[in-house]
Parts: sequence; C-alpha cells; structure tokens
Amino acid sequence: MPRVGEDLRKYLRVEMLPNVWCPGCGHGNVARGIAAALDDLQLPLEQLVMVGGIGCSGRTPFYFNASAMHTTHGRALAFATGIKLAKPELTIIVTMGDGDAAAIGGNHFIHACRRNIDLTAIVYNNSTYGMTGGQHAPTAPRGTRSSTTPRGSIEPPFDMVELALGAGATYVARTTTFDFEELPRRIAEAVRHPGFAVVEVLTQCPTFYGRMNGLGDAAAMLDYERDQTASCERITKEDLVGKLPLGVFRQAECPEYVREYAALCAASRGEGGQA
Amino acid sequence: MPRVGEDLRKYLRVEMLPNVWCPGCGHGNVARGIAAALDDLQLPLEQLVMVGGIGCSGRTPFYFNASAMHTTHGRALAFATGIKLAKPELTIIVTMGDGDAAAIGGNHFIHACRRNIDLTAIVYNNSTYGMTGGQHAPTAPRGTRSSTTPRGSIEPPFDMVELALGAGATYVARTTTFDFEELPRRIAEAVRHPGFAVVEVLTQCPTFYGRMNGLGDAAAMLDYERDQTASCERITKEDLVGKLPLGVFRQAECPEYVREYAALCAASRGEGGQA
Amino acid sequence: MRSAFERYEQGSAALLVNRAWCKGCTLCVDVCPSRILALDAAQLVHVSDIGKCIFCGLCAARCPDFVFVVERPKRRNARVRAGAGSN
Amino acid sequence: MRSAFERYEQGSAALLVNRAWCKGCTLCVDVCPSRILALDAAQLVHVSDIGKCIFCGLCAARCPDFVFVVERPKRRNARVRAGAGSN
Amino acid sequence: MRPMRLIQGNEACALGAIRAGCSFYAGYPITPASEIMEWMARLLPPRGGVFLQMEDEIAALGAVIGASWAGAKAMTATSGPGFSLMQEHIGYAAMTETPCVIVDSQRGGPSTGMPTLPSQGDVMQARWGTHGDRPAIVLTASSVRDTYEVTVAAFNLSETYRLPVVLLLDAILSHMRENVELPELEVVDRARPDAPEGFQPFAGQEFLPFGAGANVVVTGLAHAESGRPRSSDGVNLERMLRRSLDRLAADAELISRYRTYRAEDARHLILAYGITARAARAAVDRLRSDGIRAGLLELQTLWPFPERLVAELASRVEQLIVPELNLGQLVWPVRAAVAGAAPVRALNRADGRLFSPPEIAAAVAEQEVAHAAGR
Amino acid sequence: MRPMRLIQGNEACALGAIRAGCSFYAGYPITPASEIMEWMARLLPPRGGVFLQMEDEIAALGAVIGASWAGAKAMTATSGPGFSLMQEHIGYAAMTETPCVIVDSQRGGPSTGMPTLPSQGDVMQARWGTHGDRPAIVLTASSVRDTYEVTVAAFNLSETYRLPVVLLLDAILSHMRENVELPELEVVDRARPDAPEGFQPFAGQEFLPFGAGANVVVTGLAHAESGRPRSSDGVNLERMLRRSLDRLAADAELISRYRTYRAEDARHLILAYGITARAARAAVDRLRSDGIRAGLLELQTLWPFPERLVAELASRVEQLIVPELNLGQLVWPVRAAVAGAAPVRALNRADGRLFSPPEIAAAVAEQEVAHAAGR
Amino acid sequence: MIPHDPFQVRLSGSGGQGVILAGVLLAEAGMHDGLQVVHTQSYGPAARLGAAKSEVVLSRHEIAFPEIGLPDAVVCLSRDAYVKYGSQLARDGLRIVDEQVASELPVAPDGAIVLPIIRTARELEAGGAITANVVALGAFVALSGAVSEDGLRRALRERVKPETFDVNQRAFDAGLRLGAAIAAAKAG
Amino acid sequence: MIPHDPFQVRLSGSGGQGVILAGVLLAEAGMHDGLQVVHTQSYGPAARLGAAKSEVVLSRHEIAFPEIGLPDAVVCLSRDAYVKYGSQLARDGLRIVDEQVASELPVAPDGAIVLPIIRTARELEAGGAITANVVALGAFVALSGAVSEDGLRRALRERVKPETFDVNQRAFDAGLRLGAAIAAAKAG
Repeated sequence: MPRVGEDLRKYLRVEMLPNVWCPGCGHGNVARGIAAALDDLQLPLEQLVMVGGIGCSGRTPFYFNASAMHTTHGRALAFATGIKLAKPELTIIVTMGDGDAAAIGGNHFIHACRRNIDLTAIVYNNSTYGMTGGQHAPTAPRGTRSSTTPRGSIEPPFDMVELALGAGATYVARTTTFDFEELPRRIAEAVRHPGFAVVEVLTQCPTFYGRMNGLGDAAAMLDYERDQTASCERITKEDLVGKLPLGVFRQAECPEYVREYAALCAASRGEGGQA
Repeated sequence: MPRVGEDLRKYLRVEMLPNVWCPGCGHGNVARGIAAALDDLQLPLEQLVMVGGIGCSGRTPFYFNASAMHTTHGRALAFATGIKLAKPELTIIVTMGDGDAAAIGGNHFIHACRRNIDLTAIVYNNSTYGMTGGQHAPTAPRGTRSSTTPRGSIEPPFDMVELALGAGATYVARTTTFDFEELPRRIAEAVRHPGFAVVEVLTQCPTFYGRMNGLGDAAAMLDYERDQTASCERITKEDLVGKLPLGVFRQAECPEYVREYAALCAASRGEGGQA
Repeated sequence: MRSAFERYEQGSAALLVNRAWCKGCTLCVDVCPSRILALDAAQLVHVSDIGKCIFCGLCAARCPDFVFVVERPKRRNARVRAGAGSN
Repeated sequence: MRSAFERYEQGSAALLVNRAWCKGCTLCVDVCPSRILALDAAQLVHVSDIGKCIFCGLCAARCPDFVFVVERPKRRNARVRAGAGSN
Repeated sequence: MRPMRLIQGNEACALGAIRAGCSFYAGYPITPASEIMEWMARLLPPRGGVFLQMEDEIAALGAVIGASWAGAKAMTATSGPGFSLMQEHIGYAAMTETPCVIVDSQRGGPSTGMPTLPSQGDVMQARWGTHGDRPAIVLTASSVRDTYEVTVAAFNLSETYRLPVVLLLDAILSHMRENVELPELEVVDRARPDAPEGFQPFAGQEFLPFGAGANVVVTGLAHAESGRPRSSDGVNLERMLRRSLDRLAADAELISRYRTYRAEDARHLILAYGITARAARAAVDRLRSDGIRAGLLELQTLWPFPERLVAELASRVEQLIVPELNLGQLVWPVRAAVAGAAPVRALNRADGRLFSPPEIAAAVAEQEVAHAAGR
Repeated sequence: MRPMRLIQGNEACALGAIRAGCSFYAGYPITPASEIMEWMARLLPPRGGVFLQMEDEIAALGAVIGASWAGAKAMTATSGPGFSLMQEHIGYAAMTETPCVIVDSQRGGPSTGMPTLPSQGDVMQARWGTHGDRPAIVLTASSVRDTYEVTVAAFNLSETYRLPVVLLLDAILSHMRENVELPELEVVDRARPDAPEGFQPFAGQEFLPFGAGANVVVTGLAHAESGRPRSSDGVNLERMLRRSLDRLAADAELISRYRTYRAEDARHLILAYGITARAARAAVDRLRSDGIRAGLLELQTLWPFPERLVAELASRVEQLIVPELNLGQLVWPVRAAVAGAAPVRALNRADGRLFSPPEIAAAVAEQEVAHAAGR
Repeated sequence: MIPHDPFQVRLSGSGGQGVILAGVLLAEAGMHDGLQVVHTQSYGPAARLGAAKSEVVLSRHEIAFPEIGLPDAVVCLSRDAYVKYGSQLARDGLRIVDEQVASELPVAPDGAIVLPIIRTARELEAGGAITANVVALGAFVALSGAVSEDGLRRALRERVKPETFDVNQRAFDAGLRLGAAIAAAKAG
Repeated sequence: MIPHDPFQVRLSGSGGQGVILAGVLLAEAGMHDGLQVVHTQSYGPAARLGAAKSEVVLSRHEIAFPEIGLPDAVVCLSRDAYVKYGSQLARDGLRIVDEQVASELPVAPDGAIVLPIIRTARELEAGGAITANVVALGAFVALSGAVSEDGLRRALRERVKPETFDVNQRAFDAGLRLGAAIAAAKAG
C-alpha cells in the first residue's frame, strides 16, 4: 500500500477534477481508496478499464487515468462482462452505487456473482439515491427517512454481503470510508482475486441521507460508520450484536469463467464447426 | 392434505385441459401439487389469484379455477406485488420457471424475498428453457448440455435456496416432483406463511433437458431427482455429500410488508397530507 | 371434444380415466403396482384389468395430466395415505 | 482555471494543497491532529501554520477531493504507516 | 374556487392524479420525474392509497398493471431511460386492456443524455416504442395548470377506453412553478358489468377486477374475449386491436384535446405542443404585431394524431411550421396528414434549450421553404 | 462458388455474422430468434469467438456494446419482447457511436402476442423505440439468401458508420429453409487512427478500443469529442447527432438497399419489404398477366427512409399500395414522402398470417381509393 | 420430375414423429435434383405436443411465395394432424394416410392411399416408430415421383446421424416398396 | 409594483445558499400581490455543487414564455454564480452582489450594488449564513419594489418551517434595511 498522503495524481485524470460529488461525499474517499490500491497493484493503466453505472458512484471512472465506460443505470456489470470476455487481458474495476447494484442492477449483480468472471465490483453503499435527490435505497435500514420514505422506511434492507454470498461470489468483503487503510487493501485484494470479487464500501452522503436522518456532517457520519460496524475477524460475538460486520467473508479459488471459456474454445477447435 | 388420487377437478379450469406441456413434463406434477395444496387449504377460490411468468411454468394459472394473470417473462412477482398491495385480501400464488425466476427475473425475485410481502412463489426448476426449445438455464449444473451449451456448460449454477436466503426470504423450501406428498405440503405451508415464501420444485423436462443429457424418460428422471437429493433434516452429513438438500431451510416470522404498510397508513391519517 | 372420464368399477371403488387428457408419457404405467396400465395403439393409457386395481392412487399422484381420479370407500384412507413417493 | 497546488514547506517535507479542488467539507479540519487547517471566508481550506504540521498525511487520507499531497523525507514512513483510521 | 397556490409541474401532476382517484403509485427515482414520486409518497398513505418504490421501472409498471387488475387506479412516472425500459409493459397493458397512466417527463436524449434539460424527444417513442401494434393515447401539457388538468384527463381516458395512457411532460414543465387555482374536475371510473356471471373480460369496456366474483383470465398472449390464450390464432387479436383503434377513431373529438390561438385567419400556422407551444404563442403575438398573420394550433393530444384537424387547417394556410425540441418527430405525421396541401417546415433543436419566441417568429417570417424534416 | 445448401433463415443470419467477422455474440432465448443464438453457440468457440448467454436481453446488448468497445464485432438477436427491453441500450449504443448488430425476428404482437407467427410490427419501433433522437439504420430481408447478405451488410454499415444497426427478420423467414449458395462477400472493418496519441473517440469515424494505448472515455451522457461528459451543454450533442444524420443522408445511395421489379412502366406501385415482398412479387406477375401494369419497390433499407426514391417513383404512378403485416407503420413515412403526389393505400393484417399473392393482387386491382392508414 | 410446377407438399403428424425432419429431407432431395425449394414448418408447443406440419414447395423456378396454398400432396401420420392439416388438397392430389390414423377416423378419407407406415417402422425397429417419417417419405417418393430416390438417399446420408443411417436407409426402402406396390396396383 | 411588465429576476449562488427557496418566496410574494408568476431553476449536481440559479418572471398578464431573457434584476451570492449567471442584465437593470463575491472579482462589476449580505446573515445567526437568501430578498424588495413587503412576509410565513420563521423574519428586515439605505443614498 502507498504511504498515507502519497501523491496519487498519476492515477487520476486530473483535468476532470474537482469531481462532481457534494462536499464531504464519501465517494471521493472511495476514489482515493481505488487510487491507493492502484498504487499498490502497479498495473499498467492502459490495460485498466473503469466501468461505472448511473448515479453518483457511476461517475468514478471519469476521474481515473484509465479507460472509462460510464454505462447505464444498473447494467455496468453486463457491459464489463462483455469487455472482459472480448479482451481478457484487460483489468476491469466496476463502480456502482447501492441503487445501481442492488435495486435496478440486482440481477446483473447476482449473475456476475454466479458466473465468476474476473471482474472487481465496488459497491458504494450510502443508503440513498444521491444523484436524483435522496430517495430511498434498498440498502437503507428500516425506519430511515428519505424523500420517498418521508415517514420512515418499512422495508427490510438487503445485506449486500449475504446477497453476494447467496449468489455464489468467490470474493466478498465489506469495508468503510472510515477505514482509509483497509479500504485500498480490500480493493487491491479484490483486483488480485482470480474471479468475481465484490467489495461493499459503506460511504457517507451528508447531503441527503445524513441530513434527512440527522446524522450530522461528513465527519460525524464517518464516526457513525465506525460505531455501527465491527470487524468480523477480530472481535467476540457479543461485540457484533447490532453491528454490521466488516472484513472478508469469502475468498475461494473457483473455476474462473474466462479461463474456462478459453479451455472450451481450445477443446472445440478440432471440430471445425461447419459454416 | 387430500388423499392420494382424490378428485381435484373443482380446483381446475377443466375446459383448458389438456395442458400445453409435453408428455411426462413435471410441470403437470407441480400443478397437481398446487391443486392438492388448495384442497388442503380450503381457500375461497374467488379470492385466489394465480400469477405466472413466461415459459412453460407460466402457463399454470390457466389451468386453475381461480383468477389468472399470465404476465411477462421474469416479471410475475412485480405484477403480484401490485395486486397484493392494492387488494391485500387476495391470496396470490406465483408460478415461475427457472429461466423466469432466476435468469431474467432474478432481480424481482430477490427484491420480493427482501420485501417480505405475503406472496407464495413456486419456482419450477427443470434446468432448461422448455418453451423456446431447450436452451441453458442458470440453474443447470456445470457440464450439462443444452441447445446453447452444445459442448457442456462452463457456468456455475445458482442454488435458488441459497439465493433466496441471501436475499432475505422468510420461508424457503425445496422439494421435487418425485415426492408427491411433500410437494403439496410445502406449497400449503408456503401459502400459510405470513410473508414471502419460496418453494423451489425440481421438475423433469424429458423433452429437452432429459434427452440432451441422456437422463431417459420421465419416469427415469423422477428416479434421478430422488437419487440426486436428500432431505436436509433426516439424514447425516455424509449422506448429503454430492446431493442437493431438500426440506425447509428457513421459516421465520418477520414483519410482513402489507401489514406494515397498513400501519403506516393508519399512523399517517392524522397528518391529512395537504393536497 | 373427447373429455369424458371413463369409469372402471370394482365394488364401491372406481378408477376414473380421462384419455382425452392423456399424452402417453407412461409415468402411470411405470408406477402402477398392479401392472394394469399400458398404452394402446393410439399411445394413450388404457386399463387392462380393473379387477386387479388396489386403488392406491399412485397413477393419479404421478400423472402430470389429471387423467385419473380414484373413488374409494372411506375405510381405505389410512392405508392409502401412507403410500409411496416420499424420500 | 484555478488548479495549481500551493506548496507549504517545513525543511525537506512539504504539504501541497490544491484549493481549486476543495469544497469546504471540513473532513481535513476535523482530522488534523495539529489543528492547522481551517476554512477561510471563501469556505475553502487554508493552512494556518505549516510549522506545526507533522506530515502525518491524515488530511490527504480523509480528503474526498485529492486536495492534499504530503511530501516527506523517507525516514518518516514507519511512523506514518501506523497512522489512525483503522477499526 | 380553490385558493391560488404556487406549485411545481410535478406537484400538479401528483395532485391531478389524486384528484382523479389514483390510489396506487409505483415508481423508481429518475430526474426530472422524481418529485411526482415524492409527492405521491407524501399524499397516498393518509388517503389509504398505496405508494411503492420498486426495484426498477419495469417492475414499477408491472406493479401498476397488477394493481389496476386488482381494481385500483394506478400510475407511474419516469423519464426517457425508464420510459424505454417500460416499453415491454406498455405493450402488455395495451394487450390486456389495462387502464393505467404513465408519465414521462422528457429530458435531453438519447441515452442518459442531459438529465436536467428539457426535450420533446420521446413523442414518437410514446406511440411506437413497444413491439407490435397497439391503440395509443398520448397527451402532453404546456403549463402547470394544464398538467393538473391533463393528468385528470389521462386517468379519465384510461378508464374510459381501458388503455394505458401516456402523459408527456418535460424537464422544464416538471420543475417550473406557476400560480394556479386547481379546479374540481369531473372524474370517470371504469364501467362495471351488472353481475359477474358470464363476464367476458375482453368483450368490451366493462371491467371486473380480481376477487370480484369472476375468475378473470389475463394474458399478454393473443387471446379470446374470455381472456383465454389463442397464441396461434391471430384473427381474434386483430379484431380486438381494430375494435380498440376504431373506438378511438370514432371518439376522436372526445379524445383530441387542442387549442387554437389566432388561427382563424392565419396564413402561417404554427403547430406546436407542450412547452414549445408557449414560445409559439408568444411568437404569434410578435408576428401579428409585425403584421404577419400567424396562428397557433396547440395539441394536447398527440396520439391518436388528429389527422383530419391538421389536414383541414393545412388546407387554409400558406405554410405550417412545426417547432419541436427534437430532430423532427411529430412533423412526420403532420406531413402525412397535410399530404402536400401546404409546405410543412420543421424547426428543430435538440440541445436541451427551449425555443425562444423570437426564434420561432423569425422562422415563420422567413419565406423560403426549408428542407422537409427527418433527413 | 460455394456448394448449394438448404439452410434456415436463422442459420443464414448466423453464417452471415461469422462471414462478416463477428467474434462476439451475447443473447437470451426467445422464439423465433433462438436458433441464431444456438448456431452462434456452435460456430464461435472453434473460431475463438465469444458466445455468452446472458441473464436477459438488456444484459445481452450491454455485453455486446462492452465487447464492441473491446474491439470485437458483436451481435445479439431477439424478438419483440426482448427488442422492447433492449431499447435503452440501443440508445446508449447510438449515443456512444458503438458498432454492433441487433437482429429482431418479428413475431405477432403486441406483448407476448403470437410467438410462433410472423409479423412486421416492429418497423416503427426499430426507428423510434428508444427515447430521444438518434441516427438509425434498419435493414430487412425477404429470403434466406438475403438474410445472409443483409447480415453481412448490417455489420459493414455498423462498422462504417459506427452505429447500432437493426436487422428485422420475422417468424417465417427465421424458420424457413431455402437452397442457397453463400457467396463470399466483402467485409468492412472500423477505421483506426494512425496513432493513439491525441485520439478523440467522438471526433469522427475512427475508433480505438479499450487497451489500445488511448485511455478512451465513453458515456451515455451528452459529451464532448473527447468523450468527456457535458450533460448540461447540448450544443455538442446536437452537433454530433446532426453530424451522424448528415453523414447518413449524404451516403443515402450507399445505405439504401432496394430492388425494383417491373416498376419502370408501372401504374400501380406496390411498396413492400421483408417477407411480404415475396407475395407482392408474385402478385405483380399475376396482375401483369391480367394486363394490369403493376410493379414492385422492395425496400431492404427501411431507415433511413428513402424519401427521395419513394417521392420520385410516386410521381409516376396512379397509386401506391403498401402491404404490411401490421396495422399501418411504414405507410406513415411513405405518405409523408409522397406528399399527395399519388394516393397511398395501406393494406394491413396483424393476424399472424402472410398476405397471399392473390390478396395483394386483388387489392391493387380494386380501383377505389381506400382509407389512408393509421386511423 | 415434379408433376406440376410448383409442387407443394404438406407433411403432418404429431410432435415427435419427425415430420419436420421429413420435410427437410424432401427439400434437400429436391435441391439435389436441381430444383428450387422452400421448407416451412410449425413451431412451438403446438408442434411438440399437438399436430406438427412441415411443408415443402418444389419448383424449377425461383419461388416467390414461400407458403403453400392448396397442397398437391399431403401425408398424415396422426389423427390430430389429419383433422388439422389433412383435409385440404388440390384436385387429383396425392393423400397418404397411415392405416392407424385412417382407422380412427369416423369416415374413411376419400381417395386416400392408406398405408401401414407406422407399423412398418415399428417392425423395422423392433419397438419404436421413429423412422415412420422416412417410411412415409419412401412411399411418397414412389407414389409422386416428385424427387429422385438418389436425391433423397443423399439427403438422408448428409442429414441423419451416421449411427442411424442404416435403419433410415431400410425404412426408406420399405416405404418405397409400400408406395411402389400401390403404384403398380393403380397402374395395373 | 413591478417596474416593467414582465419583470424578470435571476437569483444565483452556490448550492446550499438557498437561492432556489429565495426564488420560490419571491414568486409567492408576487402571487400574493396578484401577479402572474413563473419560477424556474437549475437542477442536479450542478445546482448542488457549483452555481445554482433560480429565476422568476412577474407579470400582470398571462406569461407565455416561462424562461427569462435578459433579466431586469440579478442577485449573486457566490463568485461562481456571478461568473456563470451574473453578467447578463438589461440596461438600467438592478444587480445586487454580495461584498465577498465582489471582493473576489478581478474587476468590480459595473453599476452593481455591493452589499454585506452573507455577513449580515452570519451576524444574525451567530455562525452560519443560511438566511443570506432572505437577507438578499429583503434588499431586493427594498431596491426594486417589484413585490410588496407584505407579500413576501406572507410567503415566508407560509413556506419556511415555523421554528425558523423568526430568524428569517429578522433576516428579511435586515435585508430591507440594507436595501433601503442604498435606495435612500441614491435618492439623496
């Protein structure tokens, strides 16, 4: 990992900065985490494609000094799947919001988990739709307010880690923007993982979610992230009560789709395939 | 439960029979299971709505003496959600195929699991797209052949039970068309469950999946179902190795959406809600 | 339209068979413990000897096409409910 | 376009600050152990006393807008890598 | 008369829906339509109505159709990308003769485009966006007050003809505020049969919801009047589609909402709709004050396209000018209807800005006949 | 000359794609297009191409667009319901100037409709189905051999103009078999810049995929020639859209594929396309043998609509007859183009059956002018 | 070869009887004979479960319209297929009906040639009747002369799986003999 | 009341300064005065992060075109807003600029009325400056006379949260005083 405070500008498309996010938005923290992970990974940036969905998080690719594909709402993983299979030598990082990945894009998310294609999916979970003005997201806890749940939500939220595990993902981790050291570590692990990797990042939206739920400014929301979570590895069961566990929940080596497909092609080459 | 061989014609729209399914298709077994469950439940049929997707299983509603809504591919649960919320006194059974529920409809499936609306979803899992001629389904085991995996599938399949659990469903069961006694029992349990209930039924497609994978005729496929599965309750761990577990995997009482919504309405009535 | 159920009786019990709904899949033939079901030349099920029928209902339970209905005297219930088919 | 990084030096170490990217969120102000960061009248961050800076890099680590870069002599690494922020 | 209030277009749409008896809303956030959803989230629960945020726009319209078959007046609202996603279900609603209202607040397209800027780029999509043929009613509005009234009309037409009705707004109209008094408007409810016995759900306009004594069968397959599928027999289907289309044609005068402005003696007729009609109206005044006999035909009903009306007016003018915030859409049916009776000039922009009155006035004043649209 | 073979329309489409250099297919099963997918599943792996079954049609086209930006020639195939679902991504492909081919084998609609029966009901949707304006190329075919050739043409046009190209088949053509010799056809590849330095992905037709030395930026938002988003500035967007449209207009003769049959001296011109053109051709022979001077204009390129060609031919005939397996679709632009120069008669059916040659011949022979279409 | 131009053939049976393949074989035989051919068929659940049809147009000229009008020949291998597709026929057309089908009909089809097609196949295969389609083709070829034996044999060789070629060859021969016997009787 | 008809006002500032609400209040005041009003605004991330604008047309007649052309009055509360929206103004139009904004500009805006709007709000609130929008409205009302004090007070009462009404009322009064002082100076 790079040193804290390191100059990460070489990973950034600096002419696109400042970014579009509101003051104190955690998406910028995630972006820094990605840049720090890239510094650790030392990938050739011209072989990196950043793919984003629609929503605040979907803008991330614009800010990196790599190829960028800003796709449609919820479908980033479908595009990424096509890119990776057509050109397996590319490294692909997909940035999605919670609305993006868990609401409209839930199907592409679970199928990507199932297929185990070598992609890295970063789910920015800020419990809201920021770009459209603070509507309820399917990751928002019961009782929380938003512009579409003015009386508090009655819906149970998704646990993105459970969902990813249930769908068969082979690397699943959760971290927060609070933990600026673990965040890039998880992202780098995910990129190195030979298969589909999910990193859920809890991130603050002071403009909507924070304001509507009385959580204070960005700094207060980071503290809130810290207080609501606990590492799944380091603590006792009692410590976990009422807290969202953080850490790596699965890291398994399973057949990776692109390699399996290459083997299929090689095996079929003898046939000729009449045309 | 009704006696084996009971006359179930009163639950059927007999003028629509014979059904559209191929000889030996397990979907007819599921249909009989539903009829037997209805005989057990003794619901008023005029308050029952059967909702189907597109595909072979989606035709089920036509054959029942109840209201029937044959919707679009993958979206049956979205329609069912609207029906239930608009008229909570209706009982709703949703029939979906594996392509329907797990491929195109995966997102509606996981969100229905999450919301916990009082609906019963029956997933007919025959590992193929029957209506369109035997293409690969996302529930088909690795290595199986289909018209779109002529060299065998390289994809890991979904475990629908794991997926439903990961998405938060409050009743999750798996059974088979082989077990004609457990099948209606699970369906009746699911209908009685006050929340979203999923019953996955392994069902045989001798015309495509069976033929393409050398599994023999319908009778042989029923035996195959028996041999590939084991009850999750009754047997030891060793018995489960290499077998798909059957049984009830979750049965939890959690806040049900329609009731929660009614409470929200009641609480909001004081406000007036300016117009 | 062929749709009527044919009625095969044995005392107060009866097996009703609707050949119009049969597709000849042979699941019933396969499961019948008395071996009294078979396909005819038209590839539809027919009952060869109702006298041997034990009214277990397995044909009806297995049939995907609602071809069979079993009518039994009440006392048979207990036995029939313990019928085969479970794991 | 305002985009240049301003350079605040202390011996061979330096803190680079790009006010053009600052949005005034105060995350850096909040985290700075030396209390040398604050917003000015334009609601942008400014450095009040670089002499007190310990070059821990927390401002950079917390900033969502890449406003800060810390340049340090090599020997400081060990200390800085153990910085705060973990659970 | 109710009090004067300053309200936004999206709020007016929500209030119109409530006024029309809408008791079910399912939606998904999207700019610039989100406020309709937010208002419905506030307004429905105290009235016992259902507000539901779905996982996507496809599910939203699916839930709306389901709710309609459970007897509710139901609505969703979206913008271009969501409207594209809804196309399959719009066809399903048409095929199943389901009353419902779909609001599309148009923004700059194609694709993600310009989410906060206005457009009239979905006018043809609203008619032709789904596969296959279908009867279509598409309305639009040019003011906050119109938005309220046309929303009520959308529900009324939807209930009368058992059809999905599309209401096209745009990013400016959705977000602008005007002072309005909201009138009490008449409300139409779908017809019910006298008794459930023998009810044929697709024999006519009468409707029975699920759970009302008739075990209704609904399918997106071609079907008989009973609702039972007839997927290999299109004779039924074509007859039912033509019956709906013929009914719309027969009721053209009821369905066709429009207003004319200084059109009686006009030599230059501007045909405009939605937000563009406001600039066109101002342009007419400007032209008249310069001595040019201009007039305006403002359409509120875009589809069924009022062919006869347009042909009739076209026969009396020197030219028609069709300004649209797109690259030439409604001008196609205008040209088809005019059939050469007068030159038709398309005036188009797709840069996310409105036409100003002077721009339209200048285009009318130009005497040269510009190229026809669509190339 | 390659050997004579009996092949199905869907197989010919797959073979055409392979011939054109298609190396990526992503799809989802749907009748009557599934065999295209099944053939691609067989043909691609031995050639090192990618075959991918996706979770739905939306994902299929998303993967195709992604693959195209990774440098592959990519295709998907579907039918009406899937085509409706693809509309958002068709707009994305147009906005991002992505070469790709989308096959829609039309079946009876709307909605689930009549899955195994033919239709020409998606002709307007293929042009107008997505929100916003976009340059569109839509082709169709009337024989198995045409299907092969037009598939190659679809790829070539797609690569030349950097656009999604839609190919419309139908349930009959997809499933019918004819004896054909498949010719070697010329293949076009997208232009590449000389060097990646300073490459502007949206400055012209030149293309560089991801990972080729230029860090390309692609977005569905309005954008600059660099690809960077300009979502509140539509001037760029309108300029880029008009540039594409103008290019298509300038190359109209290259893009417009059609054939005429006994049209030189025709007094009655049948304008037909796709499977209907075959009956029309037989009808022409029948009418000619009855002494009626009939002729046929068969369009293979439906969009951009060949306005000049149609207007020119219309000026020389007594009537145009436009038979379509829908309730009146392409007849709208025909009427707009003809502009009153001759009566235009729509002949429509939407019951899942083909027009027979005698039906078309009888309609032509009727001298009375029927009602214009679309009402 | 073909008695009329175009010559239109409708093969029908129940799903699984292989009438689709029979149509393809017939079309390929025509192609090998140098004719223009078009083959169409029914699809979907109807074709799998109920009555399936497979239609071939054979012509020396380009075939404009792909569907058949009034067929010049029909072959029916199931009762449902007969009811749905067997009644229409050109005057003096050829109608071949399986004996089992004929036996299930209330009225014997007028002028039909009734042949033991399924029985013949069953005897050949000792059990199943999956070559009934090819037996029917043999009879059709013998009775109509629309395509050549050689053309059809070549189609069989190229289209059926190698391991089933022999039984299909024998089925075709048996069909030819069935047809030839009738033809001889008629001629006689 | 309104000096011209229509009277077009453009309020601008950075996201969070409340210019959208200020526009709404101004429009409502006009409505209470019996005028026809249209309010439009910028939306999306630009409005949250960069420069936001809020525009009002006031007229005695029906307002055909909803957007404003050359504004009769502009109010600028941030530098970015000034750069983006502050330059266009009708001849003899009213331009009100916050003193902080003016101080950041390389060249003082010609003919602008520079007022300590944000500073006044900050002093009132002892910290934040969230009522700067209402201070600005007070100054605007005093200087333009376009809407009545009463109309704007009524709008405030109806639109702002009850618990913030007092501070907003004071902000409005303070703004009126700022404006009145300039007006008096000009008149004097």
